[in-house]
Amino acid sequence: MTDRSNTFKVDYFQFLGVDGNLVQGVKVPPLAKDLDRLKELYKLMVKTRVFDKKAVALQRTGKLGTYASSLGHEAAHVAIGSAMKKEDCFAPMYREYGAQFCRGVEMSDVLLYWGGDERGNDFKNAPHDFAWCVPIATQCLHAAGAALAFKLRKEPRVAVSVVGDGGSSKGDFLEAINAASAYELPLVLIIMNNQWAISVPRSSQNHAATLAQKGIAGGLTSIQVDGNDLIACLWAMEEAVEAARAGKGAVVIEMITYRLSDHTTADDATRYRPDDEVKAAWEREPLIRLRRYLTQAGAWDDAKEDAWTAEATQEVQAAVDHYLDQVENHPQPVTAMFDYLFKEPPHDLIEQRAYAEQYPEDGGHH
Amino acid sequence: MTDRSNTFKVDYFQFLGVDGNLVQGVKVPPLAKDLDRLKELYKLMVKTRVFDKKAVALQRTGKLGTYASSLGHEAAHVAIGSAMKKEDCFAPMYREYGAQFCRGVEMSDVLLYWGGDERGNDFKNAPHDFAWCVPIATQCLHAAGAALAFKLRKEPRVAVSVVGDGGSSKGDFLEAINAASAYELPLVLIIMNNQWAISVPRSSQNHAATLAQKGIAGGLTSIQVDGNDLIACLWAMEEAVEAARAGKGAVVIEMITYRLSDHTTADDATRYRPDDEVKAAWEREPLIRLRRYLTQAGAWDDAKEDAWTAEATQEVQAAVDHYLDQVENHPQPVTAMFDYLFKEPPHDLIEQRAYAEQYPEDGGHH
Amino acid sequence: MAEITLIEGVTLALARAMEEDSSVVVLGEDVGVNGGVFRATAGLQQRFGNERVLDTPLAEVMIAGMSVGMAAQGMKPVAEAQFCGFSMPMIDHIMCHAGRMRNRTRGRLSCPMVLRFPSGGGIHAPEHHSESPEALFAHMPGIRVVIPSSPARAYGLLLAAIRDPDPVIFMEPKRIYRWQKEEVVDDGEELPLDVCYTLRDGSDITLVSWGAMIKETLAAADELASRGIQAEVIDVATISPLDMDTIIESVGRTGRCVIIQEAPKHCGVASEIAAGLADAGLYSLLAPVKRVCGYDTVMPLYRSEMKYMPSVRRILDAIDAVLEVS
Amino acid sequence: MAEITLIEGVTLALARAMEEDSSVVVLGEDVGVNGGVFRATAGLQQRFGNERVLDTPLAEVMIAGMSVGMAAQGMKPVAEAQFCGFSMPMIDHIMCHAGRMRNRTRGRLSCPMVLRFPSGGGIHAPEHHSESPEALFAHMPGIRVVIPSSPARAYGLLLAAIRDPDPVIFMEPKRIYRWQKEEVVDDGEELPLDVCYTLRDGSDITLVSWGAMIKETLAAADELASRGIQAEVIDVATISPLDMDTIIESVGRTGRCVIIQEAPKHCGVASEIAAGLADAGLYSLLAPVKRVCGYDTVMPLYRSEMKYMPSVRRILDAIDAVLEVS
Ligand SMILES: Cc1ncc(C[n+]2csc(CCOP(=O)(O)OP(=O)(O)O)c2C)c(N)n1
Ligand SMILES: Cc1ncc(C[n+]2csc(CCOP(=O)(O)OP(=O)(O)O)c2C)c(N)n1
Ligand SMILES: [Mg+2]
Ligand SMILES: [Mg+2]
Repeated sequence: MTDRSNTFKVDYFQFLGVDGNLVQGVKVPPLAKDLDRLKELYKLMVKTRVFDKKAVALQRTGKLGTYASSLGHEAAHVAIGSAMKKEDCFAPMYREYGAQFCRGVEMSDVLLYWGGDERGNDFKNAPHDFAWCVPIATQCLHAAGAALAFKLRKEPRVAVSVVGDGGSSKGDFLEAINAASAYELPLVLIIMNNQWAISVPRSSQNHAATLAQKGIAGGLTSIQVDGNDLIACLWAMEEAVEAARAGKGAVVIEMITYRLSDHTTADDATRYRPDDEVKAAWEREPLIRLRRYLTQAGAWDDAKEDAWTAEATQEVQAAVDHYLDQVENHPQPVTAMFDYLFKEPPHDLIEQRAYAEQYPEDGGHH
Repeated sequence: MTDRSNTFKVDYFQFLGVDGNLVQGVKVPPLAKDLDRLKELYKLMVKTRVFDKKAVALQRTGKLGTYASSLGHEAAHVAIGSAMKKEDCFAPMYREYGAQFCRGVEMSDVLLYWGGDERGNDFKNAPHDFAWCVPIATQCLHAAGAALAFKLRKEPRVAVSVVGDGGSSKGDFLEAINAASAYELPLVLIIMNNQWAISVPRSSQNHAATLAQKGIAGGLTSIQVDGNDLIACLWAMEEAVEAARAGKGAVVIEMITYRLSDHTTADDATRYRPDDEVKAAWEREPLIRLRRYLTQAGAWDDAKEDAWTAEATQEVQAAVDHYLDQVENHPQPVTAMFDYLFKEPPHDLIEQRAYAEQYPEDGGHH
Repeated sequence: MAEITLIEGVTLALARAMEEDSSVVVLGEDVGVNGGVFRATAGLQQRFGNERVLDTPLAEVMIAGMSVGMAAQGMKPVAEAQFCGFSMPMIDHIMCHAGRMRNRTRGRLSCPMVLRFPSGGGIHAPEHHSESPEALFAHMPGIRVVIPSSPARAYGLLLAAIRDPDPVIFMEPKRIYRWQKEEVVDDGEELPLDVCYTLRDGSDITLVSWGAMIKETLAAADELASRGIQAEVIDVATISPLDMDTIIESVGRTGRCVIIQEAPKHCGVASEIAAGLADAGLYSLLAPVKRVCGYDTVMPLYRSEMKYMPSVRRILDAIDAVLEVS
Repeated sequence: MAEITLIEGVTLALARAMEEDSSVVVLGEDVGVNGGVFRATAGLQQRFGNERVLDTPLAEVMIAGMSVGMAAQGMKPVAEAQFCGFSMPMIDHIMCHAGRMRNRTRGRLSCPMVLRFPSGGGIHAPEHHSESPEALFAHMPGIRVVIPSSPARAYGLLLAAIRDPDPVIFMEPKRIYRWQKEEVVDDGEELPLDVCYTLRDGSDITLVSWGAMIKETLAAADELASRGIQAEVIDVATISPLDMDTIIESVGRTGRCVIIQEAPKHCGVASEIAAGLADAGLYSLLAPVKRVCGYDTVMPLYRSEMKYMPSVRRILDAIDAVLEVS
């Protein structure tokens, strides 16, 4: 049987080449000329990377638990956060720090969370955003629910969620696409295709040409972008968010990037991943090309880079200090695990809380 | 943002018109000329309908539990069963009797099952087929598992499953598409789009143009057929089954038909469905057009119809008699609920079985 | 003031809650035009419109996951699983998100959702329509589990469940949806979500049950009364949190306890109650605590289902065994 | 003969089972080249090829559902959920299909699958990696639930689980994956799936536990011994079916029982054991049956997780309370 179901085309967008030049022969969006904005986002990408490196170091020295690095995803992440309005709602997976920093999540929140302290999820400056979500792809349905709430309340707000190449195989994500179609939700679903789901390569998730085409199941606009190209990611995100806000329905964006780090600090990617693949991926990484672009445009230089790196390093250190002070000098009491489960704790929990208070220090060691 | 992801085309196949003539200007498959085969399948469609009517009547008179009618689906169902080889494996939902009769499931099995007796699932003549599956869409993953088993064992066997328009929204079905793609499974997934999921119309499941395009998520061949056209259904099924058997991968077929009955005997479709829609659907129903085609071809006539209806009615009555004899004169003992749970029942179950034997008749009434 | 059935009590509470709080939204399969396969949501879409009563695509994970998302963003979704068996795909979102949202975010986000579904057997329904999975939900932290057994309790408990700021699983014993009618005043009065209901006072033995088994339990108590034995009958009603105090106090007076549960015995709620007695109630116990339960096998198809569920005779035999001990 | 850890016992049993039966197939996320995130399947793909050890797409419903399908068609899938928290989406297929296949078809089809996953807390893992959901699975008819607590029991019980003709949930207490080494002979000898293991004899009190809490339970017993009190320690090991006879027999001798469980208390397996004692063991009980459990709250993130789990001190305090009663 021959059919024409595979004659569709998922468009792929790239504007900024690996060499830092705009891609020839492609209509580049106006934001490519907004150097001030690009510079600010570049700075955030750099800070995110500085932060990331520090977090990994903290884990290595026993000061942080398992940590999921965002190395290599900075352009994609920052674009997501930057395209959203404050009143929009973000439902992250677990490594989109760049996006979250745009939203007001603090570096010390990230450290507290991976440092095993629930206070990391109390985003003071991003009060509506969902917490980090470990059960893969479930966040996509939470975002769909948020989008439905906005739609029912006639609020001009958009929900945005991210899932991995691995997570895009999961029913939760696929049902979210269907829901987005059924309710015409103001929702943007991003597939962060970083080529690996821990040790499982993209090619093992399925044999379709793209992951974006999963959106076709719901008749959604579905595109791919170079996830290492800030301009492409930002353009796609802004188009998608505004289309969703305007009631034109949900959009699926596959951002094609690469996980330059181990999956988490608990992983050792050399067990399953060829060195030369990683090496090649470094050639395409997002920071350097944007730096070249900005430098060529006269908006950046080595001195600025050094100054900013120093500043970012200080900011990161302040976050680390705050984190360590919190967990070391102001740890959560044993009662904290009872105080937020219900608004009004039931009697049996109150009894257990009183009992637990007798063992405030028990089991500090593993 | 404009994209081209919605430029694909899901092909739609119809060969036999509502008037019983072959559709003009379309290349009709050779099987349209195999009158002997079509006649046998027509007879099975008639028998299925006679059976169905009887089953509903039994329910109305309190002799059968809730029953899901197959009225209007006969062409699609019979085509599915007929295209499969004995050694293939069928994972049904709950109303594909026509398919199951081809596979060797007996009419009395159907009655026993809906009559509340597990013996209805002991398909003596279809020993590998899955039982009726009430948790919607879960059967699609069982079929995927069966297909993987066949592939791993290098057996030239195909697994076939059916899901409804409603069920096609469920993650189980969508994950089955993904699995079919990932493992290149010998699997055929049929979406039986009968326009309604109980009271929820097709249009509420999502707003995509077709349901078949869900297969595109996995890059599978994905088509639509007129589900009231036996020739189209049979052709598509045979193509799909043989493609799958030949290792060319899984196929998704959306069969477009109409549920002419209530959802089940526990439902009252007049509460939510306009009469004229049902009336219009009767114009397209599958039996009459095939009868016209066969009659015009000289392979069928009124006398044959009457004779066969009488014969089928007798056969159905024999099945009913067998069913009633089983449940009335040879009911399952209370111990049956313990005897098939495990191959070797654990000690606590043996104790409970002994206890239950003291209450063999308890609770016969509801 | 009309006499209504348990399921009408459900409908009444839903309407009241929707009336008083515009953030309450009902969603599920067939809850709209069709008014639910049992008519629990009958008339609601007509009255409140299809932005308050939403028919969903057929996808239980989606229903649960979107309810979590809506609840976290200020709505009060009242989701329906069409039957008990179809709540299983929802467990992931209930356990891993609904019950954790507030705790996870140190109170920043919460999850004031209700998941309702008809449960239990005895209505000749097909496979997967007759289970009693309350023990699964009762083991999950952060989740309340409620099962009413009368029209008034259906009304008062569902109102409380919807108003509660945290997630509640509300299981409706479908076998007694239309068993008894009683007068229910639609006054918006809710019932507490953490107390047992003593349906009948007695000093000789305590019978503890919930949901549809209350019917057989009361019948057994009637039979005992005709023999001059006074059974106290407690309807647990709120499975989680469980009001053990009321049960222990009662057993403190009667010294004997039989627990009646429709669900399989192993690791069921009856076991939790018996365990509570083996701890805080031990010194009152004059006889072993007996549990009369569904068997540890699959709920059979309908022709055998009543053989599976505790009968009045099975309950009485267990009571006799407990009373025999002196 | 090498001394091996519990997780090496798992790997050894997997290899043995794959060796002896070509229908055994291992599947899950990262079980192939990576050998599992804990290395439980290390080396298996190299040895048996990628048609016997399959990395799956990231989809737990799929893993469970396809395992059911494969098992019904004559394979013996040994599926892995990467962590306990990710077994939740699998519950639907486990409860509604795996546990019902044989019964539903009156023995025509069956479901000889194993679902393995690391469970419990204490290794500084992220959210959803540290739960102990055995009570949920133990309430499901047609499902066996097994938790080993030593290398030899991991080997013998997993072999038995894979060979068993019915579905088995095999939970691996990850905190003690590498706690103790012992000699395990790879002789293909399986252990029975329905008996408790008495790890230590004693006449003063019976301590019942399973999984990683065996570690604290044995430590408590050591401490008691130093005080001249002899505790009998029972490792339940097979949660379902539960070998109550061994426990009742022990309590018949000691008259006292404390049950130690990492999972939340409400409707947990400890409650089932206490309920069994409140029934068939009542006359032996000299003191209330105490359960020392995880709290009925969400397992905290790692910095507080040890505060959540029963400590030796909490166990000893409960034991002291039980011993005080005369
Ligand atoms: C439901 C679920 N299953 C398994 C896991 C364990 N796990 C954590 S991350 C991961 C891989 C995710 O890969 P992908 O979706 O591609 O995201 P990435 O980590 O590459 O960003 C797995 C299997 C999980 N967290 N949740
Ligand atoms: C998981 C699950 N949810 C809900 C139901 C209840 N239910 C039974 S049939 C049905 C509608 C199915 O519609 P569709 O998939 O279109 O199949 P059809 O009945 O039209 O053939 C529903 C909601 C179920 N059986 N399983
Ligand atoms: Mg990835
Ligand atoms: Mg339908």
